[in-house]
Amino acid sequence: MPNPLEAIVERCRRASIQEDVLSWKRTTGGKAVGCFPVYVPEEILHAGEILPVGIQGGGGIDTDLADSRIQSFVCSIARSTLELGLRRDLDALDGMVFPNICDVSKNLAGVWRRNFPDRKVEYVHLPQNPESAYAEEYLRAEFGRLRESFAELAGRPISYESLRESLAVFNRNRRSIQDLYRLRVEKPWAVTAAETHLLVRAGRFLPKEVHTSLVEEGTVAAEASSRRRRDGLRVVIEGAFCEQPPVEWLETLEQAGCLIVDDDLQIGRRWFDRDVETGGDPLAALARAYLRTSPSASIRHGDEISRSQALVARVRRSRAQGVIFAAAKFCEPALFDYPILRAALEREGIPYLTFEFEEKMSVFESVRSQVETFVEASLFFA
Amino acid sequence: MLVAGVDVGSTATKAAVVGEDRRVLGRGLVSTGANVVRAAESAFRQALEAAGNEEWEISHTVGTGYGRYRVPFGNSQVTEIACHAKGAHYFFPDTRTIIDIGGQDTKGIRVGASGEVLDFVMNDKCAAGTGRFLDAAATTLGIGIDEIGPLSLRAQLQLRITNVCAVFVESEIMSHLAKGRRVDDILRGVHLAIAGRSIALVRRIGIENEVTFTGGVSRNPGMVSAIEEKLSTRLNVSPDSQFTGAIGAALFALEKVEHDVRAGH
Amino acid sequence: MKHQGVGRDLQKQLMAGWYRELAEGEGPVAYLFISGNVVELLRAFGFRVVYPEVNALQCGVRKVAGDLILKAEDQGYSSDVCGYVKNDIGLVASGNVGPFGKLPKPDLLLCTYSGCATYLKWFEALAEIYRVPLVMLDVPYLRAEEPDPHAVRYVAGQLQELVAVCERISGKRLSRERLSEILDRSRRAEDLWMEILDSCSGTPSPFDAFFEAVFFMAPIYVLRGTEDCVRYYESALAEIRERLEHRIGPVEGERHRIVLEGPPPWPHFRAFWDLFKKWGVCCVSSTYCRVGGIWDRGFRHDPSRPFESIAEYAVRCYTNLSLESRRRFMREQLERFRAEALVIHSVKSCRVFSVGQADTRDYFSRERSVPTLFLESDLADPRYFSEAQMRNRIDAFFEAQEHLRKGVPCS
Amino acid sequence: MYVLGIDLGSRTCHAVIVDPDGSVAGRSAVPVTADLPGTARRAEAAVERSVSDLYVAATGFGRYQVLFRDIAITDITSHAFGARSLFPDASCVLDIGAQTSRAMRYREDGRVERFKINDKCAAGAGKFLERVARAMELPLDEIGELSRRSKDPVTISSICAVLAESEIINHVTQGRAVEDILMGAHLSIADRVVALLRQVGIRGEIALTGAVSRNAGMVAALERKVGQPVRVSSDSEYAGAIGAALLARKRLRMMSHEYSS
Repeated sequence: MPNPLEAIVERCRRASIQEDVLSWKRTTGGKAVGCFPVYVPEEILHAGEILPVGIQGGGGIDTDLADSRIQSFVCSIARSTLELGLRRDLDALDGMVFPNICDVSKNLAGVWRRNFPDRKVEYVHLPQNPESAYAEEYLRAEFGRLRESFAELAGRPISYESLRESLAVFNRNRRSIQDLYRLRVEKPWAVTAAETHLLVRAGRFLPKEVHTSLVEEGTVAAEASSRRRRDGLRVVIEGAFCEQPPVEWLETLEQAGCLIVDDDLQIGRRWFDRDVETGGDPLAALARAYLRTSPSASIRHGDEISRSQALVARVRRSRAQGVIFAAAKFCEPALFDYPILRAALEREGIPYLTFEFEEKMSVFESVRSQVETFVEASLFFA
Repeated sequence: MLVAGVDVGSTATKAAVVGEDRRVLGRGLVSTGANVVRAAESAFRQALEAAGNEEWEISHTVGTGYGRYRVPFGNSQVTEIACHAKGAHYFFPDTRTIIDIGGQDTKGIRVGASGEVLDFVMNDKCAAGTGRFLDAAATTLGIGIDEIGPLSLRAQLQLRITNVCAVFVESEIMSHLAKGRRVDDILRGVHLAIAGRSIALVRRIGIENEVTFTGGVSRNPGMVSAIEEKLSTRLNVSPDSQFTGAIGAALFALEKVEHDVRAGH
Repeated sequence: MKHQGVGRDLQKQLMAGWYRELAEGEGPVAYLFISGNVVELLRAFGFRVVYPEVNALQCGVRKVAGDLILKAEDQGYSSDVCGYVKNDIGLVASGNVGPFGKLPKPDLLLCTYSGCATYLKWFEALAEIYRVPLVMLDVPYLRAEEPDPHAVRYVAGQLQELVAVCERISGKRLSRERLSEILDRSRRAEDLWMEILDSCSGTPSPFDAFFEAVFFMAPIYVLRGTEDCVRYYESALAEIRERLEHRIGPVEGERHRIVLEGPPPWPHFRAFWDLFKKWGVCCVSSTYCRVGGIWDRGFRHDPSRPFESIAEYAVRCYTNLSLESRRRFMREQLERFRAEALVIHSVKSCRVFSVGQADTRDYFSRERSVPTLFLESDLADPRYFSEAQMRNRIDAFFEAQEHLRKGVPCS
Repeated sequence: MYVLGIDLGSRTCHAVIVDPDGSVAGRSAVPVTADLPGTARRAEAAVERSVSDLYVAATGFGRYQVLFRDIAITDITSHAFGARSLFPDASCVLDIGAQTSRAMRYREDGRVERFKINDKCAAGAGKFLERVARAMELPLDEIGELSRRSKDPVTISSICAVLAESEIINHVTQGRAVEDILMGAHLSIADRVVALLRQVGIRGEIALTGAVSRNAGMVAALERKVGQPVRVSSDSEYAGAIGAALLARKRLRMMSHEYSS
């Protein structure tokens, strides 16, 4: 009989804007808004009964239209997202939200306003100075601004009550994903990185409630699965927080002898490491959560501990034997952190391997042999 | 009265001799090779012989192309962008857009009703997607550069080539061969990849009909069909397309002479 | 012509003096960025201020950037990230000694977010090296023409917090009088600088608002708030008036007036200018000479509103404007200075400038039928500049402009 | 036990036999044809040997096409280990191939600590030389010697191999001396591969493996860029095959040790 996990993963693999977002809109008559990575306060959209849709890039499509608007030195996700828009493949989205994760995303908001004047385009500025006593009041006001803007799009006010309910829905969704990751650390062979990636990614297109139950069922199925224990080099992936590597790239890593026990793929899907308070002023609660409980990421400044300390801690926590840096080609936030993180790993004597990926990658031989080399180092020199 | 144009490109050097009646009387074509000056002279001589004339009868010569400042007998220089516009307009008066794919440059030119340049774009400092990419693909497959175009037309299925870098195309082609893909399908993919890249570039200035395809690569039927498929429009391609720049240069020479005559000196 | 070149020479002296002061002077050291900077506040505490961007461009002009960038790439910096940052990292690796002399270590890294997100990664890297406080002055990007009130409150609040940090590091209390004196000197210099930029409306333009301005602008960004800065612009303005009177322009026989968007290719600055000079091109306005701040729309530092005006300056600098607002600014400049064309220099290093420039080009060439030339290279990395390709594009563009005028493009 | 190391590369297939005490007992090199498994067979047949029972270790990009292999090892691991046996004082290896170049740094025991593969614009070093030779109408194996006569090499700024080639044509048209252009070409490659080497961190001596190690001009250019001698050996081209064989031998011993204890 087929492993129920695989069936669920297959369902998730098929999740897409064309399929799921359109059918959701047909059945509910509601609106949908695209959210550019890494973090956008989707709870506010959800509270307005707007479907938050995670922008995922184009997965290696030809970008003939976008190439005439985006220079050759810009990352795939900016390029392929614009391509989808220009092809009218994002018409299901009534609006877009771009956060200040990098200079590309900042300007993309303006590019979007010019090319899609009939859509709502929001730019949200998330504080880079969380230490400031004024940051919370600012972010609360910024979220308040979004609340009004989305209420206008939804054609209905967004009440605090509905916001509190949405916070709870998202808390549960994040918890389900964190449970899945906990299982990965204990039994990485029970659910592969590629499967986890697909399970989490589906949350970009499906209603949160539906997605949560898929992830919960998937985790249960994985725990129950009778898959053979596999040996391999336990590694952590770092640097793939925004644009996502091709699924085939992840599979290549695992086939070549790695057990991926932790990663920052889809980090925006599990942005807070604990529940957001659901009592009191929901916008203030969300603002505090962003300022105090966000994970360490290249696109956010102001953590108590440095990014290097955070990475080393992740390696220790997941009992990993090495780190695989995976930066999207041209991704400045990831590429700028790399030398600093690398130095820290060397101080700690943690082996690492470095890759740059892009959506259009189609040949994985070089990736495979580099990973094999990385694994051989421990195989021949125990 | 005769005038001439010499177009010194990175791979080939072309020359054209034109008469007062704007008729093309002679053409010359040599590969640029190691010595630009020699190439310019021999192409020029070829054209003169074809026109049945001697050098001293030429009243004005315009040099164009990368080597335009090294044409020793050139009276003046014009960039190949203006010359291609002029030449294409000469062949096809209603053309408004020109796509020119050369050895290491891809250009898009928007031209006005009288063949003047309204706007243009060129590829950035990366040779990806230029004629050189076709050479690399041909070498990798061990097929002559003139054969790949016709061969690509026999393709049966759409195959995507994602990497348009001339350095990396080899590994991508190799992996397709390893998967047992057919050579003509691969070549079709190669041509479509360059077509897509070139069109993306030209879109920056807006593509208006009629579209004329010039430059060395325009002689490749596979490239013509690939661009036509991607643009879903017919392309003007002159049998003289390789001489577009040289003929344009000669026409500028003619205008110059006429202008000077009018100006009375 | 007694005033010819004074601006240039005096500027060289001032900058040399400033670098000497950095090397030998007294007082705490702050590293600061150019765009929307709050140097007046630091000056009030007697900080010596180092601008890593200025050091990077100096290395570019003096042709040492290439090697420094390679030094940084040896440390693992990608070939695809900002060349300014790599230049600076390479400089640190070489003992912080550049063509301009030795740079002091920082006591404070003050990062203003109004330039770009890369500023942040830049100072995070320096903080790793120097282990000194990194203070983030978070400036929200202007979504619309006007800043949100909550954004202004946020910036002003952070400035108050910054004062406390400066007092701690410098051991001095903030003197309001001193701050307003400094702001007054800033305002005076800004008035003079604007008068110089406005002179470009003359024909011929007495001044090149890009190729000359990038040197003339140094004091307004680096020495703003000092008496030297004011004196500099007084004599620079005198030179400009002299030029106006004798109808002298930066190029022999001005033929083309353009507005230029984007930073210069520092390692090839001369070669780049010559390619334009050849065609009698004068740049009558540029966005790059407003990269630190914009005064054209009436803003001035204001002693009577010290913190508000410092915050406003930070929020409204060019790189912090939305693309629409930048396009509107270029449109105003094209009209005001009667320019015939827009030239966009798109650099790989600086995404905050580059992303969206293809739309800007499309907007001006198609919607406003302003002839627009799009050039691509880099501001710091010499590897991305190909003179042959540049010449081809620039020649072709002005050839076409000439052709439209006189019908015969032969040079 | 005797071990056969076989390195199935893109141009040539090298094979060596290593005897029980770890010294090379036989070599062969055959050109690679479209039939990779057949090529491997021919290479194996071409090695003179006294024994028939062999443990086979395959490496190189075609390692999985060596159908009679006992173990497959990547080129980087085997090149590093081979270099260690060929160059006792080295701890860095450069392997310049037709398309990809690699720099590796290894510990005393031969374990690869860091490696960097050239997979960006600057790739295609070997192929670049082939094209330069063609552009200058010279045989490939002469350009190295010729370049060493250069007094004033040209500078080639482009990082793109294709545009670098057109820069070279530019120099040719400007009538620069052949040897200066050739040295310029070698130096531009040296620039790119030495950058790889610096990224893995230079320590101890540097060894050069792969076919390009026969090119004296390349060696000179590398030494000039890195400012220290670059070691080559007549066996440089066999480094991969030797390394694979010795690693297999090591692995066999580790296992037999595990079983005996």
